[in-house]
Amino acid sequence: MAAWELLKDQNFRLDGRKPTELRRIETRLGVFPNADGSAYLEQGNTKVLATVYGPHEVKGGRGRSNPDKAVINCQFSKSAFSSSERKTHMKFGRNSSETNQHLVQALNAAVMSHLYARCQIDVYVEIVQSDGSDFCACLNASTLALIDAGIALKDIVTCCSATIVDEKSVVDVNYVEESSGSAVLIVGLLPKDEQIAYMQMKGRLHADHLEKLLDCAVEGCRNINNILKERIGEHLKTHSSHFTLTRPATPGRAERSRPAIA
Amino acid sequence: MDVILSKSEKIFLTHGIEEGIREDGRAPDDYRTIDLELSVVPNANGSSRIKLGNSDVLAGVKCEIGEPDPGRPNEGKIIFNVDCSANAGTEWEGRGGDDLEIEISEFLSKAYSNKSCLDLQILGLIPGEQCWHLYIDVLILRNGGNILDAVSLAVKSALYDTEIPKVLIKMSEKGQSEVELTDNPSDYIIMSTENCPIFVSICKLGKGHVVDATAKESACTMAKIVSAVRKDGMITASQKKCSGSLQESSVLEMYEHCRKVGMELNKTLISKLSEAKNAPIVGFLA
Amino acid sequence: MKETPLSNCERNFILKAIENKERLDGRQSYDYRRIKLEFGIDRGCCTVELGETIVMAKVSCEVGQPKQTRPTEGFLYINVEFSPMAEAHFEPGKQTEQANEMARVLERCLRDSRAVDLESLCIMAGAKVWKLRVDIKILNYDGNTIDASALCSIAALSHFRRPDITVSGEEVTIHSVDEKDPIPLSIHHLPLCVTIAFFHQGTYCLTDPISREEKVMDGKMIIGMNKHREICTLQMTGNMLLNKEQVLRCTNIATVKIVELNDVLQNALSADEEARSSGKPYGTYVADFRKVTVKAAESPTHSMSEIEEEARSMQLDSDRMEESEEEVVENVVKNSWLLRIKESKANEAQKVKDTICSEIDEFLTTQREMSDLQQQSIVNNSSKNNGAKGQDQDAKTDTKRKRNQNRPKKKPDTQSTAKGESLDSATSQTKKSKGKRKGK
Amino acid sequence: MGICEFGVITKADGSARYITDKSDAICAVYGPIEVKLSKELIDRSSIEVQVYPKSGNTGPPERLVETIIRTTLDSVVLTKYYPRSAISVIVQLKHDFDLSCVLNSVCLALLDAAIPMKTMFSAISVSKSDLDNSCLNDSTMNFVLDRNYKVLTSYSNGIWKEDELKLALTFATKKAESIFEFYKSSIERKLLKEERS
Amino acid sequence: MSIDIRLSNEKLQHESTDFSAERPLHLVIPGDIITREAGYMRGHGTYMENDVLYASVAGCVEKVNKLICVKPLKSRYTGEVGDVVIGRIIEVGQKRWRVETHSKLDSVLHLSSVNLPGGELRKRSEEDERMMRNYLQEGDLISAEVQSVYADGSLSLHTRSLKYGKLGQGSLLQVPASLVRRRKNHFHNLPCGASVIIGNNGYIWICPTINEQSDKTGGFVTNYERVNSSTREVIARLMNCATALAENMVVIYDTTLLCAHEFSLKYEVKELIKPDIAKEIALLTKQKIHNNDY
Repeated sequence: MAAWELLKDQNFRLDGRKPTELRRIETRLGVFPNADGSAYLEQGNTKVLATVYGPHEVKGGRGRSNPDKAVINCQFSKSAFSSSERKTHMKFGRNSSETNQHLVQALNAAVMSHLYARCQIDVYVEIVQSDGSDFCACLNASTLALIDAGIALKDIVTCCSATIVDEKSVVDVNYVEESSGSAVLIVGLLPKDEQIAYMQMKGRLHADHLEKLLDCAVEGCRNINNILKERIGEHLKTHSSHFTLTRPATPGRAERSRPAIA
Repeated sequence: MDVILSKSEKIFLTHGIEEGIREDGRAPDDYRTIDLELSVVPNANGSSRIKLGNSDVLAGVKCEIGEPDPGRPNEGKIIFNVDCSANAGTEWEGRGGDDLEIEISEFLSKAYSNKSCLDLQILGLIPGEQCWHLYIDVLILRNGGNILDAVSLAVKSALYDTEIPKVLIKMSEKGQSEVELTDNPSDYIIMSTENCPIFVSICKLGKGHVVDATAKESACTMAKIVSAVRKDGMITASQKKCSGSLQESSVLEMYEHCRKVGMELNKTLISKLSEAKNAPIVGFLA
Repeated sequence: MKETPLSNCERNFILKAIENKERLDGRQSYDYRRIKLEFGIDRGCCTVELGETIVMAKVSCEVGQPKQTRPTEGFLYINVEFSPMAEAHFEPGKQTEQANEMARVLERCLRDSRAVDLESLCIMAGAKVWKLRVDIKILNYDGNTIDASALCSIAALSHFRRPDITVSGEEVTIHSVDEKDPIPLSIHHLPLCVTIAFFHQGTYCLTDPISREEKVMDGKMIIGMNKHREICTLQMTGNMLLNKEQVLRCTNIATVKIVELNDVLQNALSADEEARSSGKPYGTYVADFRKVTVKAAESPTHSMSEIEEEARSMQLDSDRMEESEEEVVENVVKNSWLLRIKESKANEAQKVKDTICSEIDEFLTTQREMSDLQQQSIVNNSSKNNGAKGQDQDAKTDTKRKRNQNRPKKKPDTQSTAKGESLDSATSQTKKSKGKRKGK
Repeated sequence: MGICEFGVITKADGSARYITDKSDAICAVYGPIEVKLSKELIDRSSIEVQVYPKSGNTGPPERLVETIIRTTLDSVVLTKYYPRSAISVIVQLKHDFDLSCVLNSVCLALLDAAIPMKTMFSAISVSKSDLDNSCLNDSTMNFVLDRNYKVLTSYSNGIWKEDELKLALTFATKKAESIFEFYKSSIERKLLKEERS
Repeated sequence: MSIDIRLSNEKLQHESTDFSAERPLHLVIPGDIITREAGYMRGHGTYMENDVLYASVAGCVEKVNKLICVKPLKSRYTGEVGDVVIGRIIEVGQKRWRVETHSKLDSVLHLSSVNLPGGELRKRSEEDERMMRNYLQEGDLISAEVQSVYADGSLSLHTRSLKYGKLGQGSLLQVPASLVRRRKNHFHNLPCGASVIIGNNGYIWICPTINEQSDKTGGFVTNYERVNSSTREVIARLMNCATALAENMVVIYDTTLLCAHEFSLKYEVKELIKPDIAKEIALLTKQKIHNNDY
C-alpha cells in the first residue's frame, strides 16, 4: 500500500505509467497465411488476434448483398481463459452482438467499401488475453488485419480509451482502472483528419470534464496510430523485396492496369 | 476446413498414398513438424500452444474451487471445453463450429475418464464438500488437418504446465473445515501427466493408411480411426470416423499402428516438455 | 411482411428540407415533440408518448442470488422489445440489433451510472438480493425510441414500489401490499437520454428525429445525462464522422434538453402523486415544447445561437452550482426554467412582434428591400395587435407566407453560408466564454 | 361502461384502446396485408392473433386467449373477401387481464380498421356474484354475443348449473345491448370528429 | 516414422538481406500522401481528397506515365483481360459455370466460352445445356483465360484454346497472387520432369509432364492411369519448393521455381516441409535471382 501511495504522489499510475503513457504495443502482421489478412496485437497484457476473410462473395443468400458497397461482418469472441476469472464467452449474447455492431461501425468509416460492391468482408477477432481496453485492442488489430489483407482504407482507424483516476485523465485504461467505476471513454479516430468514427462512454462524468477526457483519448489514438504506422512500415520493408521483380519493368506492360476511375 | 477436390485430384492423392509417397513427400507414418510452447497464457494456471503443420491450437487450464461429484467425494473434476475460433475460417463463424466442438470435448472427456490417466485424488480438498475443478479450454485457431491429434498434444502439454496453488485446510470456530489459499505464489502442486493419453488418427485412403493427414488428405479419407494412446501403449478411448467401412483385419492393423505411433509420440513429447518448461515465451510474435 | 423502404424522392425531400432548417412536422431543429406521460394503475408502469412514438415500461422484481463477485449488489436488467404492433414488419419475439443496442445503451445509462442504488437492493449479503427487471415495449414506432424509453424507464423506476421485507436471522419474509406499505427504490439521480441525429455528413443536426428522418440520417449521437450536467453515457452510432467540436456541441444541446425533459419527468411524477392522493387511479402529464420555443421556431438562424447561449448560461449556473449546495442547484435550474415559461406565456402580441423583429433582423443581414418589408411588417404588427388570441395562428402563417414570397429573392447559397457563419460564431462564442471562465 | 379511444397506434391500419374498471387493453389491427407463404390460405385471409401481457413473455394463458379471439374472428370477419392475405390482430394489455375487455377492444379496432364483418360482437363476463349478491363463488362465464344476441363463443370457469347459465345469458344479453350502444356512439363520435377535421 | 517436436523459440533467425536498396521502393501505408502535385491519374490503391493523392493500401507505389497505383503486399486477385487463371467449379448453372478464382467475386465461365468435345465451331444445343455437368462438375479444376472483366470486378473466363480446359491428375497450391510474376507464358514443361501452370490468380498447378501433341484435348478425356513414383517425387518436391517460396514472400515464376528445385536437391523431399529448410531454400533462391538481376 505504501508503494502505491508513493506512485500516486509521483504522478504515476498503478502499473507505473505516466497519465499519458500508453502500454507497450507489439504487433505482427500475417499470423495466419491461410487467411486473406491477419494480425496479432499486444497492448500491454491485452492480446488480440484478428483475421480477415474476403472480400468474397456474400454468404447466406444474395439478399444480403449490397449492390453499391461491401457488407462488413464482424465476429468478436473471447477465449475462456483470457481473463483472470474463467468465463465462457457467449457468442450470441447481447454484449458480443453489440461489440460486433460497433466494430462494423468503426471499420465502415475506414474501409472504402464502394470498391467492393456486392462483396462481403469478414473480420474475426479473438481475445487471447484480456486486461482492459478490449474493444480498443480489437479495433486496432482489425485495422491491421485489413491492411494485411490489402483492403483499401481511407485511413488507419485507431482506437484508444481514457478514464479519470484521482482527477487526472489517463490514457489506455487497464483492467484495474477500468473496473474502478469512474467514467471510461472509448474513441475510434481517423487520425488524418481527426475525425471521430466511434465513441462510447460509460460511467458518470460531468459535462465540463468531457473535453479534457476527449482530448486525452484523441491524443492516445494519435500516439497509437503513430506506433501502428511505424510497425506497418517495418513489416512492409521486410516483406516487399518481391516487388522489385513483380512490378512492371516496361511501361508498355503496365498500361494494362487501367485506372480505377469510375 | 472443408476442402473440395476434383475426382482426378483425389485419385492422384490416393494412388500416391498407396505407393507411399504423399503429396508433400512424407512417408505414411511421418508427422509434420510440431511446434511446442508452454505458459503462453499468463492468466491460466497452465497453458500450451501446439502448431502441427498448418493446425494451430491453444490450450489453457484454469483451477477453481468447487463441489465434487457426489459419487466421487475425494476426487477433483476435469472439465473440457473446446472452442473453434472463427479465425480459422468462415465456416466456423457463428454456430458453424458447434458440432466439432462438442465432438472433440466429448472424446477428450472419454479419453481422460480412465482413472489411470490422471490422478484426480490430488485435486480433492475436503471430501464431499470442496475440490479443485480443472477447466481445460481448448481454442482451435487454425485447422490444417489432423486437428484431434494437435488438440490432445496441447491438452497434455497444458496439464504438464499446470501449477495448482497449494491450500491449507483449517477448522473454523463452528467446527467446519475451511479452505485457505496460501499467500506464496511459488507454493504449488504439479500433477503427473506421464499417463495422459495422446490421440493418434489414422486415415485410410485407398489401400494405404497414413498418420497426420493434411486437410486435402482428410477430404479423400474413406475411413479414419482415432485412438487415445497412453505412453505404455494402452488405448483408453477410440472411435471410427468417416463413412467408409473397414474389414476386421485392417481395423486390427490400424489399431496396432496407432499404438506404435502413439507410444513414440508420447515418448518424444514427454522428453521435450521439461525442456519447454524453461524456454522463453515467444507467443504469437514469432 | 417486409419493411417498405423510403422512396428516393421522399429521401431527397427530407434532406433538402433539413438543409433549409425545416422539418416535416414544422418543428424547429432542437424541438421535442409533444410528450405525454401516463402512469399505470399498478406502481412501476409507465407509458410515454413522444409524438406518435409510444413506449411502455413495466418494472418488476423478484428475489434471487447475487453474483459471487458482488455479493451485496442487486440486479437491474433492461429488456427492450419492439412489439409487432408498432410496425407490421417487426417479428414477435425476435431480438433485433436495434432492440439489443437500445437495451445496452439504457443499461449503461441507468445501471452503470449508478442511478439506481443496487446496494440498497441487497436483502442478505451473498444469499439474497432483489432482481429488478424493466420491460420496455415499443408500441408505436415513429423514431427516437431511445429518448422515450429512457424517460419511460426512469419514470417507471421512480414510480415503482417494491414489497417491504423483514429479515430475522436466516429467514426473509416478503410482505404483501396489504400487510406493509411497499417502499420506493433508492434512486440517486435521474439520467435521461437525448438523441441527436446528423445529416449531410454531420453538417446538420436535429434532436428527436421521427422515423422518416431516422431513415435518412447518417448516424446519431445518444447522450445520457442528468440535470446536474453529468454525462451518464455517450454512444455514437451509424456511419458518420464527427470532430471534437461537434461532440462538445452535442453535449451543450443535450444540457438544455435534459433540463426540459427532467422537468417533464418531475412534473409528471408529482401529477401522478396528486392524482393518486385525490383518489384517481393514476395520473397523466402532457408537455408540449413546440409552444415554448415558438420564438425560436420562426428564426432558424437564431435558434442555434440561442441554444448555445442557453447552454452557456447553464454552464455558468452550474459553475455556481458546484460551489453551492444541491438544493440551490435545483432552484437555479428551476428558475431558468420558470423564466422560459414566463417568457412563453407573455403577451401574445409581444411574441408576434418579436417574431417579426427577428425577421427584420434576418433581412437586415441579407440587406434586401428592407424598407419595403418594414412597412409590411408594421402593417402586420398593428393588425395583429388588434387581433384576438385565436388569430395568432393565422397571423403566423401569414408572415410565413410573406416570407416565402420574399424568399426567391435571396440566393440559397448565401443564406446557408450566412447560417454557417453564425453557427461558427456561436461556437466560438462558447469557446470564448469558456476561456473566460477558466481565466477566473 | 368504459372509455374508448381510436387510432392510438398510428402505424396500424386500425387501433383502439379500451379502458374498463377492471382492465385496460390496446388493440392494433394490420390488414389485409401480405401473408407468409406458410400461412397463406387460397380462399380466404388468415387471421393472426398475438396477445401480450403487461409484463413478461407470452405464456399459455395468452395463447388460450389468442385461440378464443381467433375462433371468434373466424366466424365474424368476412375473410373470403381477401384471399391470400393476412389480418393481423395484436393486443397489448396495460393492466390486469380481463377477457371481455380484450375482446371488445379487438372489435373496436376492427371497426377502426374497416375490416368487413358479418356482425359486431361484444364480450361480457358474468360472475356468480353478479347474479346473486350473496354468492361468494368466483366462477365466471364469458360470452361473446353477436348483434342478434346469439352466442358466438363462450368460456367458463367454475361450476355452473343449467338454470344459472340461462340466468347468466339473459344478464349478458342485457349488458351486450349497452355495449353495442356504446360501440355505436363511439363510432359516431369518431366519424363526426373526422368529418370536422 | 519421424516425429519432430521443436520448441517455438528454437526457430532459426536468418538475417533478412535487404534487396530493396538496389532499386529503392516507394513504400506507403493507408492515409499516406503520395503526391500533392496535380495532373496524376488515380489508379488502384489510391484516392483523391482535396486534390491530394493518398494511398489506401499498404504497399509499393508504381508510377506509369501519369498513372499512379499502389500495389499491396498481398490482396485478392484482381483480374485483367488475358490473364491465365486456374479455378475450381463451384456451381453448375444455366448456360454457365460459376468458378472460384480467389478474386473478390466468383468468376463465370459461359457455355459459349468453352470448347466442347467434337470440334471448336460446334453450335451449342439444348442438349449441351443439359449435359453441362458431364463436362465440368462441382469441384473440377480448370485452367482458363480471362475474357472480360465486368463492371463490378467479377471475371468472365474462356477456355477456347486447346491448352486450357479441365485439369487432370496433379496437385494444386495456393499462393498470394501478388507473388506471381506476369510472364508471356504461364504453362511450363520443366526439365526436372513435371509440368506447371502458374495462374495469375496465385493458383499453381503441378502435374506430370504434359505431352504437347496428345494431351491437348481441352481436358475432356480424363486420364486415371497411375503416375509413376519418380514423377510423384518431382511433383512433391516442386510443391514444397513453391510453398517455401510463397511462405517467405519470394516472387514465383518458372525461373525461381527451377532455382529453388535445384537448391532443394541436397535435401530429401520430406525434409523440405521443415520450416528452417524451407526458409533456407527460399533465401538462397532470392539471393540468386537478385544476383543474376532478372
